[in-house]
Amino acid sequence: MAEERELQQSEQQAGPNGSDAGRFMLGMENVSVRYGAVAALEHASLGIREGEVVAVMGPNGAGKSTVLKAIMGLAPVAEGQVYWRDAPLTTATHEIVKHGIAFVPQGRRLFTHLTIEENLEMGCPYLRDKTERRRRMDTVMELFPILHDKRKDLASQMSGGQQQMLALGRGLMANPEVLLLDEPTLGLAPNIVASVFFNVSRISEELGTMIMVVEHNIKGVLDIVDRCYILDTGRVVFEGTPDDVRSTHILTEVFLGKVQPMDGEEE
Amino acid sequence: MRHQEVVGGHYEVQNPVVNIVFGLVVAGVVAWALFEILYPRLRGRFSRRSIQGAVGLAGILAGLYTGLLLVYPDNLHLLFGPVAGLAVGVAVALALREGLVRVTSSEDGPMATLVPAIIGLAVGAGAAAYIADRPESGLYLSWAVSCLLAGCVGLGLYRGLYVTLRNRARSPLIMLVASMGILLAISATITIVFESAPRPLPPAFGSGPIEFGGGNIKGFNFFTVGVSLAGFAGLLWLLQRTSFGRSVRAIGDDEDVSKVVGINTTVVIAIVFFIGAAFAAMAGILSGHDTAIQPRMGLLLLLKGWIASVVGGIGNLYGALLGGFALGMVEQFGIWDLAGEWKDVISFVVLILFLSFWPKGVLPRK
Amino acid sequence: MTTRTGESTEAGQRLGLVGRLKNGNIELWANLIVLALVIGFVFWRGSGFAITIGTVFAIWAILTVSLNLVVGYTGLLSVGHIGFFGIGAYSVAILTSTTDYSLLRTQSIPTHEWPFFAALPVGIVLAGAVALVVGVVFNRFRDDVFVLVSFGFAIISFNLFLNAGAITRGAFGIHEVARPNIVGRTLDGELEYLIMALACLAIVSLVAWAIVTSSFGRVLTAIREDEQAAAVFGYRVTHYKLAIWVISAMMAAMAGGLFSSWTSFIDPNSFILLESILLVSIVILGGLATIWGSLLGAMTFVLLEEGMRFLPFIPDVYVGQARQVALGVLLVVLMLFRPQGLMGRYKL
Amino acid sequence: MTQIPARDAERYALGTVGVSKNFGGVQALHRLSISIPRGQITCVIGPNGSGKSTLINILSGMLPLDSGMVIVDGEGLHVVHPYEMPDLGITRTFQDVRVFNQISVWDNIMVVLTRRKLLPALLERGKASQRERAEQALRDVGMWDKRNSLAEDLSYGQRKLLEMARAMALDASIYLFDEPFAGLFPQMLTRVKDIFKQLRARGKSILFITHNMDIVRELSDHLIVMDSGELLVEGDVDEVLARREVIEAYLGD
Repeated sequence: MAEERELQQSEQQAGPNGSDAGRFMLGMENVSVRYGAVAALEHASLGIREGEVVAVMGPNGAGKSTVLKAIMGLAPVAEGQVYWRDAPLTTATHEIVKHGIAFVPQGRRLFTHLTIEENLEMGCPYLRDKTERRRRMDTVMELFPILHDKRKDLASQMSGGQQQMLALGRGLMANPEVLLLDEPTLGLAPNIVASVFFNVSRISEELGTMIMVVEHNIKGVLDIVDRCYILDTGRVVFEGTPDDVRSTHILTEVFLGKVQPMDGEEE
Repeated sequence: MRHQEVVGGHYEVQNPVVNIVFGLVVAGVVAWALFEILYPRLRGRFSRRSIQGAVGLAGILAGLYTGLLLVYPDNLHLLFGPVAGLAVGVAVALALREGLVRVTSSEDGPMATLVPAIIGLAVGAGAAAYIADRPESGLYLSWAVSCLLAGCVGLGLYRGLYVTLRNRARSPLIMLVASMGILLAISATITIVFESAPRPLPPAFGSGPIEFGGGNIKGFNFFTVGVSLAGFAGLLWLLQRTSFGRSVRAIGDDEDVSKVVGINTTVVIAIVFFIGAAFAAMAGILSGHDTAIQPRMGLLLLLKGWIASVVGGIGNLYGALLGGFALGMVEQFGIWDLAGEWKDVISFVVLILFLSFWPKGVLPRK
Repeated sequence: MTTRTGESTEAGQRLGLVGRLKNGNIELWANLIVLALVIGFVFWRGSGFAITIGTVFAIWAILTVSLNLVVGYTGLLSVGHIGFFGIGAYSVAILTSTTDYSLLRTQSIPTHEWPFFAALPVGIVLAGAVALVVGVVFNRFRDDVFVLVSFGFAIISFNLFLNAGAITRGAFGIHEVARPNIVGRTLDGELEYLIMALACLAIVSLVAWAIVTSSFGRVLTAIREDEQAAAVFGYRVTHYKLAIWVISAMMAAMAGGLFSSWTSFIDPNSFILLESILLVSIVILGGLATIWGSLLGAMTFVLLEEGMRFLPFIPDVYVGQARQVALGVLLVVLMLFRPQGLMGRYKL
Repeated sequence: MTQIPARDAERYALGTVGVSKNFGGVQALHRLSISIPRGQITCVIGPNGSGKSTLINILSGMLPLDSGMVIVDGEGLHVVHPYEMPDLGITRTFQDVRVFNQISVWDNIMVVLTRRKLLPALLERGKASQRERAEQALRDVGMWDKRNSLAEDLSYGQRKLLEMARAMALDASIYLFDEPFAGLFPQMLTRVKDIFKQLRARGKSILFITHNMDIVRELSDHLIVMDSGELLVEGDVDEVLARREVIEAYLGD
């Protein structure tokens, strides 16, 4: 099993233009992020291909969220590079969304003193064309009718699940090619978690958006993704399809520690 | 040592150092603002260096023009008139274009640019001619110049100091102490340049008393109230209805996320600083016409504003209005029939009571 | 002793004075420059100048040391300290003034004609009592809100001095505040007064030094850094903050008493808000959480005014304002590059 | 609820009975009853937001509790003030490393050793016995060399060690550690593990939070698994980890 992991690792270290299954649209190569002395991400290379839904998983402090922050220019990237369509992505944070990369931050982080409609509009504040904005808003509201019903309410008055829909909708307002979701189910009740995952897969199917989702709820997310990465202490330790994950013990190993002593096996 | 004659007439202060400083500030602000606006749009076509050069040149010209305005305040209507006309023209043209685009829904049609441009040009020229004809309009133009200058100084402080401080500051106290430093320096500089004695501003319209309900009220006071309400309505409109206002509120809610969704937070905050400083200048001018101006008039007013916002609920615009109004009433009438000299004490006692027992204010943010 | 500390002292000695100056040791430079200026000014302007400057310095230094105990050691940026200064000054003035106001034909207050050394403790205790009440109210505030309410305290006390005419004679001020009297001998001479002021400064500095080097001082710094953590280790945080606040207020009142008997006339204009802001900026200039720094800051402040007199383009009338400009600019520069002040041990 | 084991003061050093805590409508802890065995290392695990840190904050008096009570040495307390903690023999570290930044390492330790009352503190200037204890605490974590530097100049791991030394200097009987192993380099990790073992050898009771399961297996004697503010499982480590609910809680369902 350890060999298998090695193999997966070496395969994905081929870089953004990795061989067989097509190249990464959005990817990072050899990226390290350090906060002072603490390394949040070390030599991580991963990415997302055309039309994919990708999950980034791992235990607390593994650097999952840092992956997304590094892409959005919110984390101090010490080395390595983020790529978007073969070109390095180096623009300022507020410009990145114009490239078609939208970010839905952890904990929703809505503008709580703005109405739902205004929150959606803030998904594309740079857009001058009002008809286009209207059109996008209609698309989002079609996807989440509840937002239309409550559009004059303040964002803070909604329930957690609705807030998550609004956060997704705000991201979609940028008409993104890639949607980055940071822990979309965090702090939500179990029955709402399922609907969030359902919404994510709907976005992927109906709008054809590429999605990279960072998630701690592994069982739920495995059902909706095409591929997943597992991080541990800042390193990518596994890459593969959900079936690969289910067929190995990688999860219990990373999350619950080694169930049986495997020291001999590793050496 | 220093007499009225030395510093010039009663109203016009001619100090080359002051003029140069204001000119420099304006030059810097114009250059920075132009750069922020033009660089992302032009960087495909021109090199960074040439954009910087052009922008720098524009800044220098703006600074020189400001200096010229300040050196010849008597001819303000001649010097400032064309610019005011130009501004009116551009505003008219933009507004018309917006309307035409909406009607014809074709953005780049020649009609949508040409018609508004011609109309705007005509209106602007008319405005310029109208102003240039009337020397007495110099006073009101000087209001505009003062507000613009104050805005530029505010913007310069933001760009030159606050941006740097914000990146380094580890606590809000650093900003506060730096503000105190600026306050000390500016109020003392004003004292040196303009002397510390209160001086009245020249009479504006409606300075004469009007009989109203048995008491004498200056007509100008009505104007002041009107301007305040108009300013408040304008702010409200800006914050609630425009895309810029939504950006401002979004930044107030969550600055990091605002960046992520694509708001250029630096520029938006800079504009807020500009507007804030210009508004403060207008308030100073109005109260100066009412009573008199003096170097230290600002601090207490500022603190009162702070109290009003605490009483009303921090971060709530309606709350600030309500708080300001309530505070004014309490101060003026004195709830316990106290004499007027205790009004500052009343304000601050109210503040401490509110902070102790009702820290969210009357209208808390939801 | 481990080798590590041994090495560092050795390296310091090897560098020597010049080496350390070249290394950009701001604290040393500041000390040297200010002390050199003191000596230079004294030689230039003569001993009379030194006596006046020294007295002004002593009074300001007591104030800055007392304020530093609050700002530097508890991290509460109080802009209201001038109020306690005023309470001390007015107590001494009211209790010792000997003027017969009936001749002045202005608002009059009863004269008590107490001796200075009886009035001063009353002022100190009164300031302590006021500080206790104010402190209980203010204890819940921190950071910028504390600054705001302390502004409030400064303004309220100024208004009291100005408007409570029956006690303070309002804007007329109080004349003929008595000089101190030691065993039948009145300290009329400037030199005698300077010696007394310096003695007071020495007492205050010693007390402050004893406080900050005791366990109490250490706990204060811990509270400044993290109130909750200090509480978890068993300290009643509010009591500690209140105690140092009261002590500091009493010291400020002492400075006030000295001030009013030295000038022999006080009016509310000495206790305006701007003075309070000046005071805070001197404390920060000298350095937070260091007593020597506060002395240095007060000395710099006093010398700045004299220094400004030598700048040819500033008229004499505006020297005070010019000093304010310099102080303001210095403050901004310090906040940018050295938020602990010249000699400070605590960065805001 | 069958019984309240925490009342058994002989076996259990610390416990909670039916403790609930609300944060503006969000139920952080819900009728939580746990008990922490004396002289053992107890570990709390659970997914993000399951209320682990809230538990420690309540046990150390930093948060007032809505209902229920905390039991220290068999004595039930409804209101716990943070400043009473040393008297109760409880001390803690923080998840976000809260050392006293702008004072020296030495003073950081000395702060917890000196007298608590105002007047004695004013007159006290550091006794030899206190200095010895401070030195001992610093030597225990290997920070003696750093005693003169400011706490804010230390690396993250060193500050964590300092925080731990500060807690140890107090010589409490119950130690609460909030994520002591997060963000540490391997050699630091070993050092902290050694400290844990040392404390256990001295008969202290320890409660700590971690996400690292290897450490759980290696160190802890007793395991508490929490999920959404409630107790999921409590008991012996191997026993608990073998149960399905634990894995479900971690991986979602």
